[in-house]
Amino acid sequence: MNKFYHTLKTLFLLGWSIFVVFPFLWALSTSFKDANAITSGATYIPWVDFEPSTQGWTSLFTNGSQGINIVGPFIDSAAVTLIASLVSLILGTLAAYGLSRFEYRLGFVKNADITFFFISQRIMPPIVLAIPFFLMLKELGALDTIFGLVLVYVALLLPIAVWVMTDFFAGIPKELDEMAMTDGCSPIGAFFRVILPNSVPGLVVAGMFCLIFGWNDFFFAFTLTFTETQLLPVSIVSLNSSVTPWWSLSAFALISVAPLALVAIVVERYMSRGTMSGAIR
Amino acid sequence: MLQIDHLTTAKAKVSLDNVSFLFEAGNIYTILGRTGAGKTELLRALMGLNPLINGDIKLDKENITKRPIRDRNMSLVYQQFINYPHLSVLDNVAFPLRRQGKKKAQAQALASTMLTTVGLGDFLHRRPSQLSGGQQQRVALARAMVKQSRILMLDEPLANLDYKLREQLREEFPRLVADNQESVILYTTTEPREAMELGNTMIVMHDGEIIASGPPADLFAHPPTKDTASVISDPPISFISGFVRDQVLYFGEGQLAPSEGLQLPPDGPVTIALRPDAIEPGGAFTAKIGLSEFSGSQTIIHLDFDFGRAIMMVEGIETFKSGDNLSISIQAEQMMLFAPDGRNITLRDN
Amino acid sequence: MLSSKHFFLLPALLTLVAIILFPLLFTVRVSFSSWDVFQSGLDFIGGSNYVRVFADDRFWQSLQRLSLLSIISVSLQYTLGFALALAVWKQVRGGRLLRVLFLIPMMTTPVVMSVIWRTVFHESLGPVNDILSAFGVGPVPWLSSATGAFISVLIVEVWQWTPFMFLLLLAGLVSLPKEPYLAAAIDGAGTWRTFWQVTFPLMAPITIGALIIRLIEASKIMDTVYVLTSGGPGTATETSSYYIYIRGLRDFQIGYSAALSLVYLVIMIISLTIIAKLLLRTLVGKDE
Amino acid sequence: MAKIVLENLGHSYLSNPKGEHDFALKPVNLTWEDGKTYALLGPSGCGKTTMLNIISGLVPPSHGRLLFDDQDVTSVPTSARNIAQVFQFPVIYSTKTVRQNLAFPLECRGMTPSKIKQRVAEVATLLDLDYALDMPARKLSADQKQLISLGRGLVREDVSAILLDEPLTVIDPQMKFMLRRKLREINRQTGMTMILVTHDQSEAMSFADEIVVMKDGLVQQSGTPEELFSQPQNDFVGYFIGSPPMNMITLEPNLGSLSTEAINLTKPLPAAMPVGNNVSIYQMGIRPEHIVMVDKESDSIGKGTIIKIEHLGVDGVVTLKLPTGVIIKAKTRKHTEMTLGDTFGIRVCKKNALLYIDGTLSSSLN
Repeated sequence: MNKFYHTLKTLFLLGWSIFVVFPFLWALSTSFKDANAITSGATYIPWVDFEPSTQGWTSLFTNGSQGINIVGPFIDSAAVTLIASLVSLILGTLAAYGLSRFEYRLGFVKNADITFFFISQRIMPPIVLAIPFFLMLKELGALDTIFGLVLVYVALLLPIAVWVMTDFFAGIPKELDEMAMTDGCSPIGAFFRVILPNSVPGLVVAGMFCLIFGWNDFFFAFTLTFTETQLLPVSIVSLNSSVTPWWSLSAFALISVAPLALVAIVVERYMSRGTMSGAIR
Repeated sequence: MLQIDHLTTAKAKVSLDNVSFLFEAGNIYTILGRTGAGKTELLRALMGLNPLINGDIKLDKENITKRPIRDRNMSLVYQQFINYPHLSVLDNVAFPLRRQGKKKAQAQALASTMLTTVGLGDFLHRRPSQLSGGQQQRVALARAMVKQSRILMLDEPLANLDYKLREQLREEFPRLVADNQESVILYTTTEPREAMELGNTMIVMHDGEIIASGPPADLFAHPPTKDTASVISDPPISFISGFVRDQVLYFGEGQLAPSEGLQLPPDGPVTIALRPDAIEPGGAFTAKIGLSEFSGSQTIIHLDFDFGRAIMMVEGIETFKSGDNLSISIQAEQMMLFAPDGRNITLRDN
Repeated sequence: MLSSKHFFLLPALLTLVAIILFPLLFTVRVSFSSWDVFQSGLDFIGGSNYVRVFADDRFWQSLQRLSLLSIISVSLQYTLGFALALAVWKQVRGGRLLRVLFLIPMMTTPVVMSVIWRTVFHESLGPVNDILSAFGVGPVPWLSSATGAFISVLIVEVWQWTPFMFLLLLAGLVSLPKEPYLAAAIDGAGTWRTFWQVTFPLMAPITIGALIIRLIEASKIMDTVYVLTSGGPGTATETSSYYIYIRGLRDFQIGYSAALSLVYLVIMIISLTIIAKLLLRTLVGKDE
Repeated sequence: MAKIVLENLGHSYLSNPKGEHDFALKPVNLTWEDGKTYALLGPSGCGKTTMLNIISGLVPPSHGRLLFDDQDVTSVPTSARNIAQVFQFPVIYSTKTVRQNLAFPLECRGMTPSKIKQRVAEVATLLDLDYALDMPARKLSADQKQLISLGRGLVREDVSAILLDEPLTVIDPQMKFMLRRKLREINRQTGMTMILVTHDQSEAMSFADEIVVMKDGLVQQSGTPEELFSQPQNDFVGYFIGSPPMNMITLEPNLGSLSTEAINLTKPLPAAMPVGNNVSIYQMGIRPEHIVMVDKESDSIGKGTIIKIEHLGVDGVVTLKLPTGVIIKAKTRKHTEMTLGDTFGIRVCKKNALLYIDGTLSSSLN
């Protein structure tokens, strides 16, 4: 019985690992193919199945008709994601702390309703906001700029930061802030001097989630930017719809996905230590 | 010096109900009460952590009811060992001094002296998480005392410690606060022995109210009400219902005439309270032994009477078999009587 | 006191309101206009857009399709994610590596991966049909048949988001207390009983949270569909968001798409609230 | 039900222990009889929890054997050991009713429904839980939940012992007394062996037929409460058992005997120890309960002045300063009649003054 379970488990883990890795391996293999190798049907192993070519990779750093320069979109993507994540994290952390420690009341609206308001922004389908955002940014002259996208992404990421941090602060004993206040801190001082230094695990998890969801957004980048500012997901899709150079697509995809694999390592560490238990509930 | 008038907090599972008291500087007040009696709520209300719906707090005649927490000149030690996890032991204790505006070097010097006093001189640069529970609570105590605030509050500070550590800290506590003349110390506990051992004045709380206060020995000898008697007795006091008719006290099949040790009230129902020292082996009453257990050099015997249950304590370690019958006597001079409304109506000749 | 508590909340609240409120109110206003390619600007045509929504079969079909897709994919993600979390919960050889590996898909950009998946599912040049043919199956019309396209979208969704479930559930598992398990062992409960009587009840709050979050995110599915199938073949994989996108940004029927958006939003909020309540009642036994 | 034997049982969390210090539990031989109550007592980190985990099967010991009724169970898994355990925090199956909780261990063992019903009814009556049988278990108070945990052990007829891991920690102080009595009564009625882990000496003293006192992974003494109280084998047991702890008065070796200026009570110097041996410390241990305070004029072995009186209710603890500066404590019920500064004579029955050499009871000389 035990042996049976064990075998089943091993097979399951093995199968799932293959499933997870498969598209990456396929992309890696494809990125070294040329037009001949691709049109002759599915092949897998370079040198054995096909003659490898580096044109997929070189094209990413070449301008003009022969290539699609990836450097610009990469920098734009990174800038938008980092700035928006940072702003969301700061604002979200403050709000989450307020919601977990003070009582707010505005007519019938109480803390739980405000928290729900923040988190419910995730329910809003992007399409509901796309057209008004378009018009609003146009009014502000922020269409097709990093600033405009940051503004929109903050609205997208703030709920995530509030969600993770509210749960995290709920796990920090109230007595800690009270103690800081009895020791002579103002409520704001208590937050900065005592709570914040003890919130690193929560901040890391919230920050990681912001990065993931920011980096991976496509829709707003797609509707609100055109030529001046271009993010990675949008440029790959525009590549997709044209002549379909599979080798460039694959290399492009791998590069765009790589930075966040590092995030996975950080997230795993916090998850295994159990420090995420407070951050996620 | 610290005067509280009619403190009342919003109705909750545990809330304060019209609590008034005058605390004098240089005294240690132990606040005794069961879980949920309102002890913690009182301390938190004084600190400004729990909002009041009524009442005033005056410190040196000055009304501080609305003053922000940080300006109240009070400190509080929690039941859980709470320290700043991100700071070293030394910085933990220096923290309140730094907030008072002291220079870093001066704050650390004062903190280090205080830590030596509480016996942690060798642990200045550890993190609180690297200390044992008892040591963590010493850090919290040092942090509270180093400020030299007017009011020092300790909320069941020993409740989460091992038995022997508790005993040791209880023993040290008077020394730690020995040179305190200017401040009021409030110490809450659920254990009658601790309250009696540490306080010059004992305050008994029950259901969000102060129901008695006074020197511990007096309160123990003459509890004003049945609730007080019940809260301050450990091992538990036993209550038996009876009645008085024609100057004879009846309970179950027993009866008792007035004596020098105990006068009887006029006719009517009474509650008889028996502490372990009111029952002695050998005598006219018969009881069944429910269980016997040791406590130090004494044996505690749980007795089942036809009129109720009671506990007897016998010096020395002796084995009593459960189920056996035992003849005992009830000492009238140790017995207490309470009226149906809970008032103590014990009257003795002396 | 007053000022400091507002110091914490107001910046975020005002920012969000400022960013969200205008678009939302604007959408409400536009939904009562006939703004389209021919008539741009805000006129007022009453509720006729809404009347049109209720007669729009394509919209309701897309909503049905969306419900089916989200419920199936989230159930699969939950089951597989829980199974994976349980499998690597206790010490396994190479556990660290497996955990990182299992997390990676959720870190990747859905549209980018969809581009890759499109090549994977390619009927003549993709590896899936190539491998299947080795077993004598196929060729399967992955992206060109209605069922095939639906299943493809499902597979990609499961690949992408099972890690999210895995993450939440494993984080929950590692923080569980040990005593209940020892108690269950002492009571003589086997693996199966221990799971249903100890693990599952302890994980109920996390389960609810994870399911709701995933349902919310899944209901917005659009990127994957856009790249993988463009809603096709025909309307076989067209989800609500995608349909609204077509009406709004492709056909430029701004007024009508605004009405569609709002109807959709209200339906989403109501149904997610009901689902959350139901889950709470069945899994935690909360009465309120 | 079974006799439990710990045969040279020890445990080190290191794979290759170098010396004494590497052992969380230093090897020990103990025999626990069927049907009695035992307590494992000591400060935190003393190894009592390790010992309990070895008995429950959570930790496989690195050294020695564990026998239940002469059967080696050292490598038998928890589920096959026939033990029951109550934890510090109540463990219940939250989705089940009280009845289903109590029935669960029997269901796992495939017992017939009628038999289960009968056992559950019996145990519920024993625990006074009849009225709550159909309530969801999670709605009960902490002490009732602890009774359910206990009940899951009691329903089984094959249980060798019930392990209680500080089960009274989360119980309200006023309920502790009642629950402790209940545990004793159940032991009496069922004859089930119970093993309690605790740091509270008064809890151990009142609960157990026999107490194992531990410190730093080493069993200091094992015996009845009376033995531990009247014959503590070393100064730690003298300190740990009893409150306040045993008074330890240092003795000076001179002229063939041990004495102190403080108290006129001499002990013969052990023959093996030469006079002037500075290495050994000689101490006299006297329980505060054994110090009798008499009128200062009457016959006594010493005099002391009261420097502190602690009211503990019925009893009181009086701190006395002897002329030499030595401070001792005495427990009395007459504390209410005493005042600070009073001087009293001290009497101690000879058998209650114990000699300790380097912290160990010197039995031959007492």
